[in-house]
Amino acid sequence: MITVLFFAKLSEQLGERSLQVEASQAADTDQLFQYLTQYKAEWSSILNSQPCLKAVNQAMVNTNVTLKSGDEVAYFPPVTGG
Amino acid sequence: MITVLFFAKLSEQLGERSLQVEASQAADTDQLFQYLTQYKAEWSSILNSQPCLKAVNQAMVNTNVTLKSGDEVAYFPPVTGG
Amino acid sequence: MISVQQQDFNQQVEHERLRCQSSIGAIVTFTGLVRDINDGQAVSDLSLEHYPGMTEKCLVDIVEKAKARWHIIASTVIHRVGQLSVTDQIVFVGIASQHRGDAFAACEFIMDYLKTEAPFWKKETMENGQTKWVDARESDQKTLSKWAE
Amino acid sequence: MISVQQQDFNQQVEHERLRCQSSIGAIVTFTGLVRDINDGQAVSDLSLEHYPGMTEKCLVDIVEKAKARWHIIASTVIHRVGQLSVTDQIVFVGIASQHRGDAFAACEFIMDYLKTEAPFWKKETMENGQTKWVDARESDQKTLSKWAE
Repeated sequence: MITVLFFAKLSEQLGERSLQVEASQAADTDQLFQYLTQYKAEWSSILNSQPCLKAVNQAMVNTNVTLKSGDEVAYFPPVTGG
Repeated sequence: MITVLFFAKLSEQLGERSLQVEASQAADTDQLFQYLTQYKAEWSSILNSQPCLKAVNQAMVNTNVTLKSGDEVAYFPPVTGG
Repeated sequence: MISVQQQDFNQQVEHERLRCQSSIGAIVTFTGLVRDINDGQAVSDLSLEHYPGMTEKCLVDIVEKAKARWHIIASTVIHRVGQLSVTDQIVFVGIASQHRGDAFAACEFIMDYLKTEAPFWKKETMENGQTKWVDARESDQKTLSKWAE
Repeated sequence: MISVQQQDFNQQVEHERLRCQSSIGAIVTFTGLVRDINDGQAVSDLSLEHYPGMTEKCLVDIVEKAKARWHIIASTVIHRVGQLSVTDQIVFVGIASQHRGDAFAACEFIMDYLKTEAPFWKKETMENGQTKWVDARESDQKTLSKWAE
Protein backbone atom coordinates (compact mmCIF):
# COMPACT_ATOMS: atom_id res chain seq x y z
CA MET A 1 0.00 0.00 0.00
CA ILE A 2 1.01 3.59 -0.60
CA THR A 3 0.04 6.18 2.00
CA VAL A 4 -1.24 9.43 0.48
CA LEU A 5 -1.45 12.58 2.62
CA PHE A 6 -3.10 15.93 1.91
CA PHE A 7 -2.46 19.15 3.81
CA ALA A 8 -3.95 22.57 4.38
CA LYS A 9 -6.40 24.01 1.84
CA LEU A 10 -6.04 20.96 -0.38
CA SER A 11 -7.11 18.53 2.35
CA GLU A 12 -10.06 20.78 3.22
CA GLN A 13 -11.23 20.88 -0.41
CA LEU A 14 -10.81 17.14 -0.95
CA GLY A 15 -12.44 16.33 2.38
CA GLU A 16 -9.63 13.84 3.19
CA ARG A 17 -6.43 14.04 5.18
CA SER A 18 -5.05 10.66 4.10
CA LEU A 19 -5.87 7.54 2.16
CA GLN A 20 -4.27 4.21 1.22
CA VAL A 21 -3.75 3.26 -2.41
CA GLU A 22 -2.78 -0.21 -3.70
CA ALA A 23 0.78 -0.08 -5.00
CA SER A 24 -0.48 -1.86 -8.16
CA GLN A 25 -2.59 1.23 -8.94
CA ALA A 26 0.41 3.59 -8.82
CA ALA A 27 3.77 2.55 -10.24
CA ASP A 28 4.92 6.14 -10.12
CA THR A 29 3.72 9.55 -8.93
CA ASP A 30 2.23 10.46 -12.32
CA GLN A 31 0.04 7.33 -12.20
CA LEU A 32 -0.86 8.03 -8.58
CA PHE A 33 -1.94 11.57 -9.44
CA GLN A 34 -4.02 10.23 -12.34
CA TYR A 35 -5.64 7.71 -9.99
CA LEU A 36 -6.46 10.45 -7.46
CA THR A 37 -8.10 12.72 -10.07
CA GLN A 38 -10.61 9.90 -10.64
CA TYR A 39 -11.04 8.95 -6.97
CA LYS A 40 -14.13 11.14 -6.50
CA ALA A 41 -16.20 13.16 -8.96
CA GLU A 42 -14.91 16.59 -7.99
CA TRP A 43 -11.25 15.64 -7.31
CA SER A 44 -10.06 16.16 -10.87
CA SER A 45 -11.04 19.83 -10.91
CA ILE A 46 -9.72 20.41 -7.37
CA LEU A 47 -6.33 18.79 -8.07
CA ASN A 48 -5.88 20.42 -11.47
CA SER A 49 -7.06 23.94 -10.64
CA GLN A 50 -4.25 25.06 -8.35
CA PRO A 51 -0.49 24.78 -7.79
CA CYS A 52 0.13 21.51 -5.99
CA LEU A 53 3.47 20.43 -4.53
CA LYS A 54 4.40 16.84 -3.76
CA ALA A 55 6.77 15.08 -1.39
CA VAL A 56 7.78 11.41 -1.53
CA ASN A 57 8.86 9.96 1.81
CA GLN A 58 8.95 13.49 3.24
CA ALA A 59 11.27 14.98 0.62
CA MET A 60 9.96 17.44 -1.96
CA VAL A 61 10.12 16.20 -5.59
CA ASN A 62 9.33 18.04 -8.81
CA THR A 63 9.57 15.18 -11.29
CA ASN A 64 7.86 11.82 -11.74
CA VAL A 65 9.16 9.31 -9.18
CA THR A 66 8.80 5.51 -9.11
CA LEU A 67 6.79 4.25 -6.13
CA LYS A 68 6.79 1.01 -4.14
CA SER A 69 4.60 -0.34 -1.37
CA GLY A 70 5.26 1.44 1.93
CA ASP A 71 6.02 4.81 0.33
CA GLU A 72 4.43 7.97 1.69
CA VAL A 73 3.33 10.58 -0.85
CA ALA A 74 2.03 13.98 0.23
CA TYR A 75 0.27 16.70 -1.78
CA PHE A 76 -0.01 20.25 -0.53
CA PRO A 77 -0.27 23.89 -1.60
CA PRO A 78 2.82 26.14 -1.73
CA VAL A 79 4.04 26.60 1.84
CA THR A 80 3.35 29.74 3.88
CA GLY A 81 5.23 29.33 7.17
CA GLY A 82 7.70 31.63 8.85
CA MET B 1 39.58 79.22 23.24
CA ILE B 2 39.38 75.96 21.32
CA THR B 3 38.92 72.75 23.30
CA VAL B 4 41.08 69.92 22.02
CA LEU B 5 40.31 66.32 23.07
CA PHE B 6 42.33 63.13 22.61
CA PHE B 7 40.99 59.60 22.95
CA ALA B 8 42.15 56.03 23.42
CA LYS B 9 45.72 55.08 22.43
CA LEU B 10 46.43 58.61 21.22
CA SER B 11 45.57 60.21 24.57
CA GLU B 12 47.69 57.57 26.37
CA GLN B 13 50.68 58.29 24.14
CA LEU B 14 50.36 62.07 24.39
CA GLY B 15 49.74 61.91 28.13
CA GLU B 16 46.82 64.33 27.81
CA ARG B 17 43.05 63.89 27.51
CA SER B 18 42.28 67.53 26.72
CA LEU B 19 43.79 70.97 26.42
CA GLN B 20 42.73 74.52 25.61
CA VAL B 21 44.28 76.35 22.66
CA GLU B 22 43.93 80.10 21.98
CA ALA B 23 41.75 80.58 18.91
CA SER B 24 44.42 82.96 17.56
CA GLN B 25 46.84 80.01 17.38
CA ALA B 26 44.50 77.92 15.20
CA ALA B 27 42.48 79.57 12.45
CA ASP B 28 41.72 76.14 10.99
CA THR B 29 42.32 72.45 11.78
CA ASP B 30 45.53 72.31 9.72
CA GLN B 31 47.01 75.14 11.83
CA LEU B 32 45.77 73.48 15.02
CA PHE B 33 47.42 70.20 14.09
CA GLN B 34 50.67 72.04 13.29
CA TYR B 35 50.47 73.77 16.68
CA LEU B 36 49.93 70.44 18.48
CA THR B 37 52.92 68.77 16.77
CA GLN B 38 55.09 71.44 18.43
CA TYR B 39 53.30 71.42 21.81
CA LYS B 40 55.76 68.98 23.39
CA ALA B 41 58.99 67.49 22.12
CA GLU B 42 57.65 64.01 21.31
CA TRP B 43 54.20 65.05 20.00
CA SER B 44 55.27 65.51 16.40
CA SER B 45 56.38 61.90 16.02
CA ILE B 46 53.33 60.57 17.91
CA LEU B 47 50.82 62.56 15.87
CA ASN B 48 52.50 61.87 12.52
CA SER B 49 53.28 58.17 12.98
CA GLN B 50 49.76 56.74 12.93
CA PRO B 51 46.34 57.14 11.33
CA CYS B 52 44.57 59.89 13.20
CA LEU B 53 40.91 60.85 12.73
CA LYS B 54 39.44 64.21 13.68
CA ALA B 55 36.02 65.51 14.65
CA VAL B 56 34.97 69.16 14.85
CA ASN B 57 32.10 69.84 17.23
CA GLN B 58 31.48 66.09 17.45
CA ALA B 59 31.18 65.47 13.72
CA MET B 60 33.88 63.62 11.82
CA VAL B 61 35.70 65.72 9.16
CA ASN B 62 38.31 64.68 6.61
CA THR B 63 39.28 68.06 5.24
CA ASN B 64 40.69 71.29 6.66
CA VAL B 65 37.98 73.19 8.55
CA THR B 66 37.93 76.82 9.76
CA LEU B 67 37.81 77.15 13.55
CA LYS B 68 36.41 79.78 15.90
CA SER B 69 36.55 80.24 19.65
CA GLY B 70 34.29 77.75 21.44
CA ASP B 71 34.84 74.95 18.94
CA GLU B 72 35.64 71.43 20.14
CA VAL B 73 38.18 69.47 18.11
CA ALA B 74 38.90 65.82 18.87
CA TYR B 75 41.71 63.55 17.62
CA PHE B 76 41.51 59.79 17.90
CA PRO B 77 42.61 56.50 16.31
CA PRO B 78 40.31 54.58 13.91
CA VAL B 79 37.32 53.36 15.93
CA THR B 80 37.00 49.78 17.17
CA GLY B 81 33.58 49.50 18.82
CA GLY B 82 30.76 47.06 18.19
CA MET C 1 18.49 23.04 18.24
CA ILE C 2 15.40 22.59 16.07
CA SER C 3 11.92 22.55 17.53
CA VAL C 4 8.38 22.54 16.14
CA GLN C 5 6.16 23.34 19.09
CA GLN C 6 2.87 24.85 20.22
CA GLN C 7 4.23 26.77 23.20
CA ASP C 8 5.77 30.21 23.11
CA PHE C 9 9.51 30.85 23.56
CA ASN C 10 11.54 33.36 25.57
CA GLN C 11 14.17 35.52 23.88
CA GLN C 12 16.53 35.60 26.86
CA VAL C 13 16.43 31.81 27.29
CA GLU C 14 17.08 31.22 23.58
CA HIS C 15 19.88 33.77 23.55
CA GLU C 16 21.61 32.14 26.50
CA ARG C 17 21.34 28.75 24.80
CA LEU C 18 23.16 30.21 21.77
CA ARG C 19 25.90 31.80 23.97
CA CYS C 20 27.44 28.39 24.58
CA GLN C 21 31.09 29.13 23.71
CA SER C 22 33.49 31.95 24.48
CA SER C 23 34.63 32.04 20.84
CA ILE C 24 31.26 33.52 19.83
CA GLY C 25 31.49 37.17 18.82
CA ALA C 26 28.15 37.66 17.06
CA ILE C 27 24.59 36.45 17.51
CA VAL C 28 21.91 37.35 14.96
CA THR C 29 18.29 36.44 15.59
CA PHE C 30 15.15 36.67 13.51
CA THR C 31 11.70 36.55 15.08
CA GLY C 32 8.50 36.44 13.03
CA LEU C 33 5.30 37.80 14.58
CA VAL C 34 1.61 37.55 13.66
CA ARG C 35 0.74 40.87 11.98
CA ASP C 36 -2.62 42.60 12.40
CA ILE C 37 -3.07 43.13 8.66
CA ASN C 38 -2.38 40.79 5.76
CA ASP C 39 -3.18 41.65 2.14
CA GLY C 40 -5.16 44.64 3.42
CA GLN C 41 -7.47 42.64 5.73
CA ALA C 42 -7.64 42.85 9.52
CA VAL C 43 -6.48 39.56 11.05
CA SER C 44 -7.53 38.43 14.52
CA ASP C 45 -6.12 34.88 14.73
CA LEU C 46 -3.86 32.50 12.89
CA SER C 47 -3.82 28.73 12.77
CA LEU C 48 -0.62 26.98 11.70
CA GLU C 49 -0.73 23.50 10.17
CA HIS C 50 2.40 21.50 9.35
CA TYR C 51 3.53 18.10 8.03
CA PRO C 52 4.92 16.34 11.12
CA GLY C 53 8.15 14.52 10.36
CA MET C 54 8.85 16.26 7.08
CA THR C 55 8.93 19.65 8.80
CA GLU C 56 11.75 18.67 11.14
CA LYS C 57 13.72 16.95 8.34
CA CYS C 58 13.34 20.01 6.15
CA LEU C 59 14.55 22.40 8.87
CA VAL C 60 17.56 20.16 9.61
CA ASP C 61 18.38 20.15 5.92
CA ILE C 62 18.17 23.95 5.60
CA VAL C 63 20.45 24.44 8.64
CA GLU C 64 22.95 21.93 7.18
CA LYS C 65 23.00 23.89 3.92
CA ALA C 66 23.75 27.07 5.88
CA LYS C 67 26.54 25.34 7.85
CA ALA C 68 28.15 24.28 4.58
CA ARG C 69 28.35 27.92 3.45
CA TRP C 70 29.11 29.89 6.62
CA HIS C 71 30.96 29.37 9.87
CA ILE C 72 28.23 28.68 12.45
CA ILE C 73 29.03 27.82 16.08
CA ALA C 74 25.46 27.34 17.29
CA SER C 75 22.01 27.60 15.74
CA THR C 76 18.39 27.48 16.85
CA VAL C 77 15.24 27.19 14.77
CA ILE C 78 11.88 27.22 16.55
CA HIS C 79 8.59 27.22 14.63
CA ARG C 80 5.28 27.28 16.41
CA VAL C 81 2.16 25.43 15.21
CA GLY C 82 -1.48 25.51 16.29
CA GLN C 83 -3.53 28.54 17.30
CA LEU C 84 -1.85 31.97 17.48
CA SER C 85 -3.10 35.53 17.98
CA VAL C 86 -1.98 38.89 16.59
CA THR C 87 1.49 39.95 17.92
CA ASP C 88 2.31 36.34 18.94
CA GLN C 89 5.75 34.99 18.08
CA ILE C 90 5.64 32.47 15.19
CA VAL C 91 9.24 31.63 14.35
CA PHE C 92 12.73 32.15 15.77
CA VAL C 93 16.04 31.67 13.97
CA GLY C 94 19.21 32.36 15.96
CA ILE C 95 22.79 32.02 14.70
CA ALA C 96 25.96 32.32 16.78
CA SER C 97 29.25 32.83 14.91
CA GLN C 98 32.70 34.25 15.46
CA HIS C 99 31.99 37.18 13.15
CA ARG C 100 28.86 39.10 12.22
CA GLY C 101 28.95 38.57 8.45
CA ASP C 102 28.44 34.82 8.83
CA ALA C 103 25.70 35.24 11.42
CA PHE C 104 23.69 37.74 9.33
CA ALA C 105 23.97 35.74 6.11
CA ALA C 106 23.17 32.36 7.66
CA CYS C 107 20.18 33.70 9.59
CA GLU C 108 18.63 35.36 6.53
CA PHE C 109 19.41 32.34 4.32
CA ILE C 110 17.63 30.00 6.74
CA MET C 111 14.57 32.26 6.90
CA ASP C 112 14.41 32.62 3.11
CA TYR C 113 14.52 28.85 2.61
CA LEU C 114 12.16 28.13 5.51
CA LYS C 115 9.62 30.46 3.87
CA THR C 116 9.66 28.56 0.58
CA GLU C 117 10.50 24.95 1.53
CA ALA C 118 9.34 24.09 5.04
CA PRO C 119 5.86 22.51 5.03
CA PHE C 120 3.90 24.98 7.17
CA TRP C 121 0.58 26.55 6.17
CA LYS C 122 -1.15 29.54 7.72
CA LYS C 123 -4.90 29.95 7.95
CA GLU C 124 -6.10 33.37 9.03
CA THR C 125 -9.28 34.24 10.86
CA MET C 126 -10.34 37.77 9.94
CA GLU C 127 -11.95 40.18 12.35
CA ASN C 128 -15.26 39.55 10.56
CA GLY C 129 -14.97 35.85 11.47
CA GLN C 130 -14.17 34.54 8.00
CA THR C 131 -11.23 32.17 7.57
CA LYS C 132 -8.77 32.16 4.70
CA TRP C 133 -5.68 30.12 3.83
CA VAL C 134 -2.78 32.48 3.28
CA ASP C 135 -1.50 32.56 -0.31
CA ALA C 136 2.20 31.95 -0.95
CA ARG C 137 4.03 35.08 -2.02
CA GLU C 138 5.87 35.12 -5.31
CA SER C 139 8.33 37.58 -3.72
CA ASP C 140 9.49 34.83 -1.33
CA GLN C 141 10.51 32.66 -4.30
CA LYS C 142 12.32 35.57 -5.95
CA THR C 143 14.26 36.28 -2.76
CA LEU C 144 16.04 32.93 -3.13
CA SER C 145 17.90 34.12 -6.22
CA LYS C 146 20.25 36.16 -4.03
CA TRP C 147 21.64 32.90 -2.58
CA ALA C 148 22.54 31.41 -5.99
CA GLU C 149 26.19 30.44 -5.87
CA MET D 1 15.93 53.92 21.59
CA ILE D 2 19.65 54.67 21.74
CA SER D 3 21.70 54.08 24.85
CA VAL D 4 25.40 54.16 25.76
CA GLN D 5 25.63 52.50 29.16
CA GLN D 6 27.81 50.53 31.53
CA GLN D 7 25.15 48.06 32.65
CA ASP D 8 24.20 44.84 30.89
CA PHE D 9 20.92 44.42 28.98
CA ASN D 10 18.32 41.67 28.82
CA GLN D 11 17.26 40.18 25.47
CA GLN D 12 13.64 39.56 26.48
CA VAL D 13 13.21 43.12 27.80
CA GLU D 14 14.71 44.63 24.64
CA HIS D 15 12.61 42.38 22.42
CA GLU D 16 9.39 43.37 24.17
CA ARG D 17 10.32 47.04 23.80
CA LEU D 18 10.64 46.50 20.03
CA ARG D 19 7.29 44.63 19.84
CA CYS D 20 5.41 47.90 20.27
CA GLN D 21 2.95 47.67 17.36
CA SER D 22 0.75 44.94 15.93
CA SER D 23 1.88 45.82 12.39
CA ILE D 24 5.33 44.38 13.13
CA GLY D 25 5.99 41.12 11.32
CA ALA D 26 9.76 40.80 11.69
CA ILE D 27 12.35 41.60 14.35
CA VAL D 28 16.05 41.14 13.62
CA THR D 29 18.61 41.59 16.38
CA PHE D 30 22.39 41.64 16.45
CA THR D 31 24.33 41.12 19.66
CA GLY D 32 28.10 41.46 19.88
CA LEU D 33 29.97 39.53 22.58
CA VAL D 34 33.50 39.71 23.99
CA ARG D 35 35.43 36.85 22.35
CA ASP D 36 38.08 34.81 24.16
CA ILE D 37 40.60 35.16 21.33
CA ASN D 38 41.50 38.18 19.21
CA ASP D 39 44.25 38.17 16.60
CA GLY D 40 45.38 34.82 18.01
CA GLN D 41 45.84 36.02 21.60
CA ALA D 42 43.85 34.88 24.67
CA VAL D 43 41.78 37.77 25.99
CA SER D 44 40.60 37.97 29.60
CA ASP D 45 39.05 41.45 29.84
CA LEU D 46 38.05 44.36 27.69
CA SER D 47 37.81 48.06 28.46
CA LEU D 48 35.64 50.25 26.26
CA GLU D 49 36.32 53.96 25.95
CA HIS D 50 34.07 56.36 24.03
CA TYR D 51 33.60 60.04 23.16
CA PRO D 52 30.59 61.10 25.25
CA GLY D 53 28.21 63.29 23.28
CA MET D 54 29.62 62.47 19.87
CA THR D 55 28.85 58.77 20.36
CA GLU D 56 25.14 59.37 20.85
CA LYS D 57 24.96 61.84 17.95
CA CYS D 58 26.74 59.40 15.70
CA LEU D 59 24.40 56.52 16.59
CA VAL D 60 21.32 58.73 16.02
CA ASP D 61 22.75 59.70 12.64
CA ILE D 62 23.38 56.09 11.59
CA VAL D 63 19.84 55.06 12.57
CA GLU D 64 18.41 58.02 10.63
CA LYS D 65 20.36 56.93 7.55
CA ALA D 66 18.87 53.43 7.90
CA LYS D 67 15.35 54.83 8.31
CA ALA D 68 15.79 56.78 5.07
CA ARG D 69 16.53 53.55 3.18
CA TRP D 70 14.27 50.93 4.79
CA HIS D 71 10.87 50.77 6.43
CA ILE D 72 11.60 50.62 10.17
CA ILE D 73 8.83 50.63 12.79
CA ALA D 74 11.06 50.54 15.89
CA SER D 75 14.79 50.40 16.53
CA THR D 76 17.13 49.97 19.48
CA VAL D 77 20.88 50.51 19.67
CA ILE D 78 22.65 49.80 22.96
CA HIS D 79 26.43 50.02 23.32
CA ARG D 80 28.14 49.27 26.57
CA VAL D 81 31.25 51.11 27.83
CA GLY D 82 33.66 50.51 30.71
CA GLN D 83 35.00 47.16 31.94
CA LEU D 84 33.77 43.94 30.31
CA SER D 85 34.78 40.27 30.54
CA VAL D 86 34.91 37.45 28.01
CA THR D 87 31.39 36.37 26.85
CA ASP D 88 29.87 39.67 28.04
CA GLN D 89 27.42 41.46 25.78
CA ILE D 90 28.94 44.58 24.16
CA VAL D 91 26.39 45.85 21.66
CA PHE D 92 22.76 45.28 20.70
CA VAL D 93 21.02 46.43 17.52
CA GLY D 94 17.34 45.52 17.14
CA ILE D 95 15.08 46.43 14.21
CA ALA D 96 11.32 45.88 13.99
CA SER D 97 9.70 46.07 10.54
CA GLN D 98 6.67 44.84 8.69
CA HIS D 99 8.78 42.51 6.55
CA ARG D 100 12.02 40.64 7.12
CA GLY D 101 14.03 42.07 4.23
CA ASP D 102 13.94 45.57 5.71
CA ALA D 103 14.79 44.34 9.21
CA PHE D 104 17.80 42.26 8.09
CA ALA D 105 19.23 45.00 5.86
CA ALA D 106 18.76 47.83 8.36
CA CYS D 107 20.25 45.84 11.24
CA GLU D 108 23.36 44.85 9.28
CA PHE D 109 23.73 48.37 7.83
CA ILE D 110 23.65 49.93 11.32
CA MET D 111 26.25 47.46 12.62
CA ASP D 112 28.54 48.02 9.63
CA TYR D 113 28.45 51.80 10.09
CA LEU D 114 28.70 51.61 13.87
CA LYS D 115 31.89 49.56 13.45
CA THR D 116 33.56 52.19 11.29
CA GLU D 117 32.06 55.53 12.44
CA ALA D 118 30.96 55.42 16.08
CA PRO D 119 33.72 56.69 18.42
CA PHE D 120 34.32 53.64 20.61
CA TRP D 121 37.73 52.11 21.29
CA LYS D 122 38.50 48.70 22.78
CA LYS D 123 41.49 47.96 24.97
CA GLU D 124 42.14 44.30 25.68
CA THR D 125 43.78 42.77 28.71
CA MET D 126 45.46 39.50 27.74
CA GLU D 127 45.59 36.44 29.96
CA ASN D 128 49.28 37.24 30.56
CA GLY D 129 48.24 40.63 32.01
CA GLN D 130 49.45 42.80 29.14
CA THR D 131 47.09 45.41 27.71
CA LYS D 132 46.68 46.31 24.06
CA TRP D 133 44.49 48.74 22.12
CA VAL D 134 42.58 46.80 19.48
CA ASP D 135 43.56 47.69 15.91
CA ALA D 136 40.84 48.73 13.47
CA ARG D 137 40.17 46.10 10.82
CA GLU D 138 40.51 47.02 7.18
CA SER D 139 37.78 44.45 6.45
CA ASP D 140 35.28 46.61 8.35
CA GLN D 141 35.95 49.50 5.97
CA LYS D 142 35.61 47.24 2.94
CA THR D 143 32.27 45.92 4.19
CA LEU D 144 30.75 49.36 3.72
CA SER D 145 31.05 49.13 -0.06
CA LYS D 146 28.05 46.80 -0.14
CA TRP D 147 25.83 49.70 1.00
CA ALA D 148 26.89 52.04 -1.83
CA GLU D 149 23.73 53.22 -3.56
